[in-house]
Amino acid sequence: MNLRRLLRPLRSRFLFLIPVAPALLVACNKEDAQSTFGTSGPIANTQADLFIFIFWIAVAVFVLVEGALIYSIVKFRRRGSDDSLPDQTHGNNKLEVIWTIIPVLILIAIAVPTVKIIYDQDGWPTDQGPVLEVKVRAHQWWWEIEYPGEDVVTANEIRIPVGQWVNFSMHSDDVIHSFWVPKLAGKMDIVPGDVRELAMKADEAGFYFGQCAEFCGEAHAKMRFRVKAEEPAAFQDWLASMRRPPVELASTDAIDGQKIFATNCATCHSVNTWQAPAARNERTRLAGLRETFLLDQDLADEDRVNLIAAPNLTHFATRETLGAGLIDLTQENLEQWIADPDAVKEGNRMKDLAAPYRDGTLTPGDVRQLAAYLLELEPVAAGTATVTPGPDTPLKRGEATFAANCSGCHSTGDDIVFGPGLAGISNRGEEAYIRESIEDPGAFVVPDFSNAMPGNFGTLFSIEEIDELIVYLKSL
Amino acid sequence: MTTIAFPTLISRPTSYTGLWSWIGTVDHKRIGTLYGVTAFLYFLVGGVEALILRAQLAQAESDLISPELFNELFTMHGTTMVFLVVMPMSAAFFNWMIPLMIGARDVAFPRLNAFSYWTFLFGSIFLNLSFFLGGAPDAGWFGYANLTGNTYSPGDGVTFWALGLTTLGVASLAAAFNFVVTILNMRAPGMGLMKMPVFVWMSLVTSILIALAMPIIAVALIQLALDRVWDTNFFNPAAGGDPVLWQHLFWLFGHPEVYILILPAMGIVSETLPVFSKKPLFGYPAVVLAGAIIGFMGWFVWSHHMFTVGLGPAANAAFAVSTMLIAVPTGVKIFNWIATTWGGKLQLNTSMLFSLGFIAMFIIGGLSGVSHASPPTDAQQQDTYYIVAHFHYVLFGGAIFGLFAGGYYWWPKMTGKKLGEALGQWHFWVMLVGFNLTFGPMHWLGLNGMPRRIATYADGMGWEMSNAIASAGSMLIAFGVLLFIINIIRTISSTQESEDDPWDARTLEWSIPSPPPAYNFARIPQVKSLDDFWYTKHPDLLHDERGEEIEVGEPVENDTHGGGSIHLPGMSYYPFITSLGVTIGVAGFMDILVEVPGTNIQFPWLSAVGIVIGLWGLMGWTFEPVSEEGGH
Amino acid sequence: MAQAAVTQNQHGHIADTNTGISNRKLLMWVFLASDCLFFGSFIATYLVYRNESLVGPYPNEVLNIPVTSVSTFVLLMSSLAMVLALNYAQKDRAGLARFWLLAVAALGLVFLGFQVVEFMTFVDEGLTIHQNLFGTTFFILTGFHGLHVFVGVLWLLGMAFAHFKGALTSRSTEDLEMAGLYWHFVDIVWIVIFTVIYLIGFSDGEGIETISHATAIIGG
Amino acid sequence: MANPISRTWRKLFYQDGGCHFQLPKVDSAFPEPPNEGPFGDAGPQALGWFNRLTNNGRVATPFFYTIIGVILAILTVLEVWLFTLSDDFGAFFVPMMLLLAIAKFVIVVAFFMHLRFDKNLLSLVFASGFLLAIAVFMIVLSVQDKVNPSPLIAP
Repeated sequence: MNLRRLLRPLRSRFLFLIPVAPALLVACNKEDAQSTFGTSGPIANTQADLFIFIFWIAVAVFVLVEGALIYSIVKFRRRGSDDSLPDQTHGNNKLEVIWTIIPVLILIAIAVPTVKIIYDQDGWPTDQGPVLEVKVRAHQWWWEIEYPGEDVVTANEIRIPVGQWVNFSMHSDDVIHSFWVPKLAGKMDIVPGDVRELAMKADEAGFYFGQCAEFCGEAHAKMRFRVKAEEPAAFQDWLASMRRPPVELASTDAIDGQKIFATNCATCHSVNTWQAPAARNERTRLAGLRETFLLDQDLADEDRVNLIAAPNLTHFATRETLGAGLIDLTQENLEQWIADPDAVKEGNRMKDLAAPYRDGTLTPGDVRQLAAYLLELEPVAAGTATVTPGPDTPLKRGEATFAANCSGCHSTGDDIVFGPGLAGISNRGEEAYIRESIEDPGAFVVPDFSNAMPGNFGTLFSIEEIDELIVYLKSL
Repeated sequence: MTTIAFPTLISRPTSYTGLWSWIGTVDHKRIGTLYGVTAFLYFLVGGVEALILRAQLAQAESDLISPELFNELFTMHGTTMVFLVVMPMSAAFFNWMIPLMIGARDVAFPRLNAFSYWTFLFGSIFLNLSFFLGGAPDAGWFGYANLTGNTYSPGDGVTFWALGLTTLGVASLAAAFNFVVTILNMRAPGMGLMKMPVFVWMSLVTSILIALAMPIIAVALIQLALDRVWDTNFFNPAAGGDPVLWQHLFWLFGHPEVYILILPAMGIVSETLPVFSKKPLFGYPAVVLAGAIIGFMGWFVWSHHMFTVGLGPAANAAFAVSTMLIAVPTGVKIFNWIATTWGGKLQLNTSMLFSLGFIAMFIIGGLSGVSHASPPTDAQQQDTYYIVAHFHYVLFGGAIFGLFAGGYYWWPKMTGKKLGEALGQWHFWVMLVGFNLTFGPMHWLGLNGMPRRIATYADGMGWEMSNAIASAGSMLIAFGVLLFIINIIRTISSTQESEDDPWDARTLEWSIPSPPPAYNFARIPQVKSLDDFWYTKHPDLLHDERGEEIEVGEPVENDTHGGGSIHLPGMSYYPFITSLGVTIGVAGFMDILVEVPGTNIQFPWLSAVGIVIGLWGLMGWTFEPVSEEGGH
Repeated sequence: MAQAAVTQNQHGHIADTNTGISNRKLLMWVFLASDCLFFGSFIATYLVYRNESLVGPYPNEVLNIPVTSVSTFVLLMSSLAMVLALNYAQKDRAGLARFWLLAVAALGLVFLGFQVVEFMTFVDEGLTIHQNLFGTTFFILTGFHGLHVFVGVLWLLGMAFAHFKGALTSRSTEDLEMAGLYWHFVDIVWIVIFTVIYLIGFSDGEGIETISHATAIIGG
Repeated sequence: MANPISRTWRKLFYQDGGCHFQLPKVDSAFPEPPNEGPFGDAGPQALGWFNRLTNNGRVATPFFYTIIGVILAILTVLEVWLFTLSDDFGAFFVPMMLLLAIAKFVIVVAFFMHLRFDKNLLSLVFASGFLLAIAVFMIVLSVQDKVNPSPLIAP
């Protein structure tokens, strides 16, 4: 059979291959940041290998079946006005059996490694050293990261050591999200009200891109993150640095920015979790919000949304990206973000929640100063730590709780910020009075003050924390 | 039977032309036309939505539309294409062709049939009204809880979605019951189940799937609507509710739904391929059996949509295996189709090209499907553009191509004129190229890590080129659809009539004039074998390859209905009224409840209005005689 | 006579169909098969959320088995009345048929009365559709069943009063048979609900995973 | 039917009916549809045992239905009585209850809803819906059990 002659009538119709060709040429570049090829971890490697295996089987089937189809079309097309009827075949049972059994065999070939890998990838190998536990809490539309046992809380950038298995145990506080670092492992959904675990290991150092893969609302496209895999030593250095105090603020902009931050931003964003008690408080505070969120059924829907914990900003300047892995962290980008967060990431709730946006009082100067302050949030260099963490006393812990939760409104002197200054509070009443004022702020309000204190501290703080807070307050 | 006059309040329609004749029609052919026209209009709506989405994604960091609008558009694109295009377009062919193919004068319940259409129309209008009444649904066509709860979807969009789809579910259920009964009960004498055309078989399987799957999504949607309207706790994690339950209920419906979408198209190409190959369908029993097995196994694979939810290795492994197994009957169908063309005399007209395009594209979609039947690889592919590519190859390259094949094939049957062949060929090739340009690169995009449903993406991810090609391809598809519309207009305005049986076809619908008379068959045919009509035309082929003689039936001499005259059911407005009542009744659960004084009961007053209208319609329906006395 | 034959045909005379089953009867059964999935979904939802309520009242605190046993009995007997009504209708005894038909409707109303009282008692005891998962799943499941009963009662009353004598005689008992099938289906749904939610579910709230025991035993 | 017991049984429980369930022969102009091939009779054949167990083509008397009603009532009373003793049965309580419910269910469906007397196709239709519901929701329950062992608040 002369193939050229065979194809001639169809030649013009294969023109469609010309526009299709570029599509075939834009094949995967495995260097691309989120490519599922060129992977760097055992989990993703295996998944990619299995895909390649299935891919080549599929290619073989594709060539055979499409080939048969095209051959049949070309060979048996009607020529001219040939009106005679072809042989009337009705079927062939042998053929039916053959083309039932062959696919079954192919699928068994795929199913066997599939099932094996499903079980292999459930959890992590126990013979490869200790596993690093990392807690991930997904929020609309950012990631809260915690290293349990290390008293380190951060956001959107996860540091992990190279060569060590890491187990992410993940929760969601709002809707379903999905945790996905293509270069390291396939994704795992995070369902509210339940825990999901995903173990992975990075074989080489790198800055791996991750992204929420389950549609989660308005800014879903911008719920990204990074995993930074470092050599174990560098990772330990980083962990240690996260527990060191920040450097002295240098510029006047930064010092002014700190004040703006304390009054306007500190209610939601913490910058002081380098202190172990503060880090624990941060967890408690977020857990309290979560518990209120999940369990308080009387909460109005608007309030429930507003129970948002915001990303932790401790040692913010050490990060490389901004807005959940969205843009590089530079002065310019940061100012743009602070000035109008919605322009960078529609849907985020900062403008609804923070007073300066609501009141329209945020000036360009404020923005510059805030950015300057945030960009100076760095830990002091190792060994230069001037403050050695003092003894972990109830007083110290109470102070930290106060700094993290109360200092936005209350000074420790006599002046009034939003709430009354608290110097000498122990003279104003018994311990029971202080306790009740915390747990139920409306109980004893001085006539001139309207009570603006959130009423949920009773559920937000643990009993121990309130005890510690009282110890601290009585010392004032 | 004694008939007692009932004050029906409105007189029944009598005219067979004009608007009122369409509203009152109970003729399956007219209702099929209504379904087809409506579905095609929604095809254009869904297509425009898709074009806007592609325009937004054509380049990185694009801000052509807001993320909010993007979310609304992709939600409505999916919902529209599934519920308002492919399903009703299949229903159009069911309506038109099932009675004709089985030799019946109408469906079993003509008025119920009209009710199905009107409920579908009103429900779809209600759903799309959301664009103008406070925002369209924006939580995805899959509506995963708890993003659909009041907390995270405060507007009315999701309520519109839940109630609209509930209404559409009522329409689909009524239609499915009707078709099951029609196919089982109304076949021409002698047409045993294994002598039915494959299209009718696939319609039967589809209808059974709808009848059994729709109640599940109806329950899920009712639960969602109650969560939103009456603050129940079905999917509320704050009360211990589990959003994963929604996913189970949704995909328990959703996977049979996939077969509801594709089986009619499979039935269509099983008709066109033998006709245009001039050969009987290869392995008819195997094709039928494979379709039935797909319909059954489709019930036990739903969790493959949830491989990354974390159901545990045992569930994932079990569902992986069951999912892979379902590829076997699908493969059997494809092999039988290819074998049908093998050794034939293929007439490569537009309908045949679309049928062959269906097979070619469906193979690609099926093979990419195997790669995410495996949970470890699916973990990388789930929720990426790879999945988007896969299901468009199956549902666009598959279902839509199959429906186009059916459109070109049956157009002369329905209108008496052939669609233009030259434009048709252009239509096919533009469509095929555009389709592959649009969805081919999405395979790369997905494997390159681009998630679905993202309103925008960053520069430098390596996604720019593929997205640009995909967007360009979508324009080409739009151009192809434009060619189709031009073709329709030219055909309608032309005066060239087609023959009654222009394709030398095999099935009963071609044995009567085109377009068919209102009563379809002047004489009810008598069927002795599969493709009976073909053997009447080709008596020389009465010996099959095994040398057995295939019997051909003679039409039944006398009409079954008394007196020798043909009796057709009368037209009726009541299905229309009942549909209106049902839709208003469901829509009444929108945010317009009033508190009953002295209680804390929220009363949906508009629903009460709807129920009253619906009851009026039902009463009229019940007491209106099927036809006027003395009408024959 | 030709007239009668035609009318019969329009009602799907059995001789017309391939299966020998009238169109309407087949439709009814397809509908009932479909409705199995409808109630199945609600019952499955209830079972998924067994013992998952975070706050009370729990089933064993509110369910009143003796009272519900009585209402269950009432519904069961209404099924008997229904089948008797149909039987008499088939024998052309329209009077008896109507008597039993009214009895069915009356028993159905009694059942609904029990349900209204039960719902009100539960609400008094603090169980509402917002209260917890038990409240949500219980009220919506039994509420939808109640709705089915209510529709059935309307249907039967329609048959008994508005409909004509002919429907209660053997010449066209199919109308009555449809209503009967629907009514019996509502009854068997209640049989399942009574066992699963009331008798078995009574212990819920104390964390007894009885259903999984049952599946283990039946499945193994 | 010489056996006096079976004669008595018939007298008590069955009547010959010119009734609805006894299907008239199709019109002669309308021949019986020929054999429907491999699937046409598959359903009825598979359910042949059911056919044999039932007395096809007969319609029962009101007395028979009353007896069925009494049996149902007894089963219900038994259910409630066993319920009061539920603590004594331990793990057997639930399967026992389910068996009783199934018995009532089957009796109503078979006799009150006439499936026993009707065409087997109807049994097939109803069973397909009912058994499918049982099958898929059993799977849902077993899968959900593993996912969601207890209400869980993230620590």
